[in-house]
Amino acid sequence: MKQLFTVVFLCATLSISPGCSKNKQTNVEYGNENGILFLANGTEPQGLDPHLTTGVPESNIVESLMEGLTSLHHDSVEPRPAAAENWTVSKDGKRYIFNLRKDGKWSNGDPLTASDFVYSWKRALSPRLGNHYAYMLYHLENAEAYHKQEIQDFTQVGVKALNDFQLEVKLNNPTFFFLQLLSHHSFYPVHPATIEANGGMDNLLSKWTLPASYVGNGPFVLKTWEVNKEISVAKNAQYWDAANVQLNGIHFFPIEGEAAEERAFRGGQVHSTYTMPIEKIATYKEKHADLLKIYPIYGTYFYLFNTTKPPFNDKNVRKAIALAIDRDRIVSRVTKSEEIPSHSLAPPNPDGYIPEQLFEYNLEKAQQYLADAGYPNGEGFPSFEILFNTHDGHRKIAIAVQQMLKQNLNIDVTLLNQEWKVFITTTNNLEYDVARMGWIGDVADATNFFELMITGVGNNRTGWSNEEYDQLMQQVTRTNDRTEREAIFAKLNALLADEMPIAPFYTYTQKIAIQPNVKNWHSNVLIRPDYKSVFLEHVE
Amino acid sequence: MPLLSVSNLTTRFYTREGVTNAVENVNFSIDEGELLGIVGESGSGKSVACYSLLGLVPCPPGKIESGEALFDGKDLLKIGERALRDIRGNSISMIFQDPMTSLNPYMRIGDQLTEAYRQHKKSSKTEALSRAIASLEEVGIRDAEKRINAYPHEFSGGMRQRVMIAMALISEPRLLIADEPTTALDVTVQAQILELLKNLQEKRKLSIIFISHDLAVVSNIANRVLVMKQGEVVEQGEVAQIFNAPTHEYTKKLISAIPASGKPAEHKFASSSDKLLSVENLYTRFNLQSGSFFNRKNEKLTAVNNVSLDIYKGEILGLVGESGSGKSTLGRSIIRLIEADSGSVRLGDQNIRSLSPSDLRKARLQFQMIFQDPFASLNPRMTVFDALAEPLITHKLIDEKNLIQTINELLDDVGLERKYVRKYPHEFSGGQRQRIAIARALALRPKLIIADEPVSALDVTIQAQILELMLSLSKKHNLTMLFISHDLAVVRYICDRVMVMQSGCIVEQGETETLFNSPQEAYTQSLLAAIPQIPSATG
Amino acid sequence: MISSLLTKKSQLNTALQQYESGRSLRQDAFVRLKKNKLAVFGLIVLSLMIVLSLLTPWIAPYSYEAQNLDLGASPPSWQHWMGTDIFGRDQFTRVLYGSRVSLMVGFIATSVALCIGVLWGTIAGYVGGRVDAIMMRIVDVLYALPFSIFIILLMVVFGRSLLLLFLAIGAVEWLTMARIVRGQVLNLRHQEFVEAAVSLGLSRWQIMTRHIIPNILGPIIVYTTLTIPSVILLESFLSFLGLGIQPPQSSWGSLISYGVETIEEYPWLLIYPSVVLSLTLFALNFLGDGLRDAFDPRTSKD
Amino acid sequence: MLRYTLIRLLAAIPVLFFVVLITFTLVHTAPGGPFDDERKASPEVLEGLNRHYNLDAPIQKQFVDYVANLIQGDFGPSFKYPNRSVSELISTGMSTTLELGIYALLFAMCLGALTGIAAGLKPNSLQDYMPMSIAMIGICLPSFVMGPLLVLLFGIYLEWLPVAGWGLSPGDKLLPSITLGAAYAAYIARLTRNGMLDVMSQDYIRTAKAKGLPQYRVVIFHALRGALAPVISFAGPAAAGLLSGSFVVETIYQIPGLGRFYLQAAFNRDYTMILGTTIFFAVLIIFFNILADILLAWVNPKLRQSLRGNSR
Repeated sequence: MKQLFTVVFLCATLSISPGCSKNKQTNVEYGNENGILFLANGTEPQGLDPHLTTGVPESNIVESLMEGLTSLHHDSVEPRPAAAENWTVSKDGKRYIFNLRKDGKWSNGDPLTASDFVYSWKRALSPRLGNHYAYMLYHLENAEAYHKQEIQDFTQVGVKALNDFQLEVKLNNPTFFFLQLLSHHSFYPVHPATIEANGGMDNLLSKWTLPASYVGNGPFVLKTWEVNKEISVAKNAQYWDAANVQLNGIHFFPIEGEAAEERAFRGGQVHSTYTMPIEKIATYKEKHADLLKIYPIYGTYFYLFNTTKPPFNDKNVRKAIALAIDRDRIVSRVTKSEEIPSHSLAPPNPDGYIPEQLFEYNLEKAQQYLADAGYPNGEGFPSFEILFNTHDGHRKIAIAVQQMLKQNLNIDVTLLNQEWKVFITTTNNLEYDVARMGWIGDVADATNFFELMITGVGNNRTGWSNEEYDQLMQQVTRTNDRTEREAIFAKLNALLADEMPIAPFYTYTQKIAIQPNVKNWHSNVLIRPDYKSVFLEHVE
Repeated sequence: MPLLSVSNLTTRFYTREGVTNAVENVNFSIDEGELLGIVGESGSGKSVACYSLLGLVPCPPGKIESGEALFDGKDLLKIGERALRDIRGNSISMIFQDPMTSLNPYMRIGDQLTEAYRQHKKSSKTEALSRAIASLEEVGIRDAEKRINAYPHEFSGGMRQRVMIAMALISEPRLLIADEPTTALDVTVQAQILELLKNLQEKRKLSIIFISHDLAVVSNIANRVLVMKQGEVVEQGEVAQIFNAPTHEYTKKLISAIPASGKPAEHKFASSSDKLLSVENLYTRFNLQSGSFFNRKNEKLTAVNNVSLDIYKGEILGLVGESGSGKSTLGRSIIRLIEADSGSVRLGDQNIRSLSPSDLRKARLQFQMIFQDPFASLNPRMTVFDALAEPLITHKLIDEKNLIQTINELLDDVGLERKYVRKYPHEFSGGQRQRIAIARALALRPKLIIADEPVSALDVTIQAQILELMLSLSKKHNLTMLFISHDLAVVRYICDRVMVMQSGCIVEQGETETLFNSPQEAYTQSLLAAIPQIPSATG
Repeated sequence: MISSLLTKKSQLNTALQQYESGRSLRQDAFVRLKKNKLAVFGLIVLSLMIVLSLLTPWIAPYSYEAQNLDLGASPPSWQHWMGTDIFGRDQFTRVLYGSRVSLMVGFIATSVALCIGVLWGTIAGYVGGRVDAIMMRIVDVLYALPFSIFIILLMVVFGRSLLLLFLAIGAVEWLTMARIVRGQVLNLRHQEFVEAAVSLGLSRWQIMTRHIIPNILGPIIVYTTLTIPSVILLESFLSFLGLGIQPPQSSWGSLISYGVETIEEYPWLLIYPSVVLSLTLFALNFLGDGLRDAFDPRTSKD
Repeated sequence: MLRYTLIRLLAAIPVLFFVVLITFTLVHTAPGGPFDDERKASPEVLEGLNRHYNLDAPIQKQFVDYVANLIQGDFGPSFKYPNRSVSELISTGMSTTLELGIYALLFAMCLGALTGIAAGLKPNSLQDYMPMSIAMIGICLPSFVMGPLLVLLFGIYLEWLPVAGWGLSPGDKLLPSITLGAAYAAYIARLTRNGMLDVMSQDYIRTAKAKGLPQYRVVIFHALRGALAPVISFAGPAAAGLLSGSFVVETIYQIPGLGRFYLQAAFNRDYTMILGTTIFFAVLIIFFNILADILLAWVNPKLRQSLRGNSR
């Protein structure tokens, strides 16, 4: 009897355990042989429509499928010719004429023409499409009015096809970073015939981005898209620079959770992770330094003060807190990923502008500011709440800040984490005391950050308002002169340091684990991948 | 040489509460073709003794300590499980008390019949099947070929017991151990099964060990009787000898506990004009489609069908009938534990059926009920004191000071010691519990008591005591009682007047002796004929 | 009425001192429980946990939020028996404080489930008919809501507080309780002692509170001991999703879910809270099993 | 039986209606909308989107419209993934989740029933304590702990099994099924053990033994059906719980199942997706409960007959 059960039990156990062997190649091994790159890519992309996507995972894929008039140099993020072979700029910097490549083609073989761009930008500005990034095109003449339906006639907007291969663009202001802006996906062209075949220009629910109908102009073309499983792209033979594209394809895996990604990396499922768990970084540095890549990116981590609410309506309080936070310790002990402590809203510009550091971690000063605000040694200071959205990293920083404020200023702080959508609503409605926020630039220009603090703009979630600041922001758009711009930036920076509506913490870094045989993987501050040059070195 | 001879058998149970001697040093033997009866009250070890022989005592906690059981020259207690398995169901078969639970509800009876046969005789499936059909026919199941594919629940209780017998006999055993085979059955069915067993025994020269708590039944069927008490055999001998000249006190007690059928009821009801309760044209129907899974039929079942009856003050009215005849439903409908569909129930000048819920609650102190199962009718979480005090306090019949005194008097009335008042029901025996239940019913000094099979769950000796108690109480307090029972002997003993119920209708009624001596209806006659006769009557 | 009976009870008991007192089924069950070694082990472990969690503020060697960033995560040592987490906070202290939250969640949320479930199930089962049908349909609807998601939605919608956590978990867990209780009540409703109570003229409410609920206490207690662990696990699950308690407070669930992330680097951050949680769950389960055996009618007869 | 099933199915409709109503109210009262994000969309964009998704209508009208579409089988478009409809997303994730659930349930059933039977045959022996203690560990270890542990052990250190994926390489379905099924296996083991103890003390087992049947016949033919009855009634809700609780496992092993959608939808405020998946899971739960009841009836001939009786 007993034996019988033992036998049955053993059989059952054996039947569910598999042929435990390593006879199957891992993804990485397969990819190395076939020139296919496997990448972990964060969340499932919301969509691949360049005019509708907002997130980094989406843009990572779109970058492989589409190309704008310009593209960015993979290290310096200098704009360089892409769909446009060259261009001319008028003296006042407000009128551009782009000469398109004669050999530019869509992935279905159709020629890429200037009117395609006109159509595309019209679509991007179409009021009914619901393009979150429509404001990026507001630099064009009358674009804002068209998007806000103040004018109906698109021909009044500053873009015009002079002929098949010449595009004329008129701007409101001499926009310093316009060429860089053109490499952003909101300026990408879409294939008009495909769009029209899938419900027209402003069909939000269009299915044209599915593999069956996708037409792009980038180095790769969409092959498969299995939701929550993988997206694969293959080399686009029609691409003008196809000869220099070395990969045969890329597979993007939506993997949520840093730990899961890292396991997938170690298990040979992907060549590269999308990000890294903090705890693993030390281990990698110690044991697998060749696999780890950390580089700064154009983004800042900061805390918002609700300047409409006491005690944070007092700038002394805000400054006291900002000065009592030891950024070095946070970076070295908590976030641990070589982040650069930051004392200004805007991170250093890749083109050389470096914001001046106007304050530092200084306990005495911090305590002085607090005393000035009427709370000597933190006495009588009301307990307040630090709000952050649910994420392990934010949680850790908040815990550390809580303790620092307690020790340095004798202030009691409670923590509150909210799920993302709730968090966004709470901060939008100014229903918080202090909240965590972060910003990553769309283009490598400081205005991208400074415009966050303009009175009343949607992204200004502090309630802070300063007339001088707003005027300076008006000024900076009107000039293309580098020194003049940097002078204004300095003033803006000084204003922020004096008023401290936000407390900057550090400049973000990107950290990934990547197989050493992935060559030409360039890291740039805007995290714009350049898949064209990447190749996989043969491994034995 | 006897077929089976058991000597010095001792079986003990080692439980968490301690060691119990279930069977202590038992000796007996049975010859070929003999029918041996084993009598004893519940817990006397009669079943355990037989289970020990076949290795069916659950172990642990049971353990056979010593003894010898020679069957065909082999000692059953020593030969081991594998050899025992060849004997079980082959040369020694068993049938059990409750045919409802002893058949596997998940298997067709055909499969249950054939599997043992195929196991022991290594026969083919078709052969086993034809054997099964034959043995079903032998035990009197008609359409055996069709019914062989039925499940146990599709048979009535008596038929199931027949199936059990067929199953036991299919491999032609030499010894059949029947463990209380008729206890769960109605009297008429019991008579049929006994008849069947007797016929089979004669036809097949079968040896049977017949275990029962009912001395009358045993004496009816057995050649020899073994009386057991607390694990020990106190007396054994020929049936006539045991009855006519019992030597052991306990045997005497058992015999005297059989309600003497000849004894006339001494109790006479006062005057026919003194009507206490009058029921007219009462109907109670159950809707069988009401979603419950366990109803057999689909239409409305009329459990009480146009019943009219009167009960007079001081009278004990008997209500007899087989299970399912609606007698309990009638009792409950009268006091509105079940809502009747139509008819009237008048108690004095009150129409009980038209009372509002709160009036009904107040009126309830006039009529009380005594239930069948003394284990289920007392709230296990209440002490005797609480159980008795609750009705008194609910109806505000008593002030605090007199409470203890009143309860003490109640306990005296039912013959329970006063010191037990703070104990819980599970610490009492069945008989004591029924006394508590009676005391609770008496506490409110009701005008009418409905006693629903108050003694049928009790051992015979206890049964006699309780009946005695009820008679004396009814005299003392001049109680009026509706006494519901399936046991005609009991009814004859205690009741002044008897009504016979069949399928919801009253078929016959009359004064007890008149009805027993000259029953008019065929149904009543068959009921009377089924009462087991004790040997002095059979000779 | 009942309360008056209860207040008099003590006086009565003194008056009844002269009589032999009996052992109730509950006392019997406790005696049987005491013979079950595993259950006694469970009871001891559980009591220890509860005592420790109550005494935490006095016995914890460190403050649960005091950081030592320079120390960082350090393995167990004499100063820190269970090591420290990445902020240099004493893990032992945090496990102790975590026990307060986890046990509180376990007991309070279970009590919420218990109260609603018992009341709901008893009323549905005893009153029966249309009331029963409607009440059980409501249970059906809530049952059909995928429950983990339902809790997440509740937490997301109404924000997070310890109180809400209790309510949300309790609100989900009461369904099974109600069903179990109803089933038991349906069985009991036709027992003769309930009929006897009706025939004694007791009101529905009296019957429910005095006769029915005391008699289903056994299964309720048993189910309660099984609900507590599942509630504790549910809290840890919510912590895993980041929906549990707010830092710097700790619960076993949150400690474990952070521990999982660093399992290779700082294994002690996972092991200690896991062991403590498992020990508690083991204890509760053993106790539950023991209670079930102790209350089992088959072992309690004769 | 057929009629019984039909009645149960019909009774599910009002249940589903209230499920929709409750969920609809919940998601619409939740703070934050589907289009709120770090980069605040301009009022013009928001207005357009709201109009597009019928979010500018009064809430009652939205509900009526939703239900009206639902009756026609239209779950609407996903807010988060505009190029996919909810029904499309559900149907892609559904098969994976179902497959995972079935494997996990099978694993739980086989392992649980076997250990339960073994333990139940010899209560209070080593054969009882050993597997039951392991079962306890199965209950105590939450899946989010067990998952990573299994991956580390079998995927990374031993390199026996893939660390993630579903149907991409052989054996990658094993770890997720075990992780998901473990707790249920433990429960089933306990249920089976208790069921065995119950059944083995029944009268008809004594009858079977008295017939001289060998023990395997007693266990397999006589005891098992009765002992598994509680397991079956547990399996209904368990299957439902398993499916709707699968998102942890799906996240750990990157399985493209519905559970992940569900969680994402809740966090994204993807109203239609939340409702669609809730309805889907509710239907599953109801379905599995009905299935369990029918199975129970199939196992128990007495129940079977009364169901048939009802249909007459």
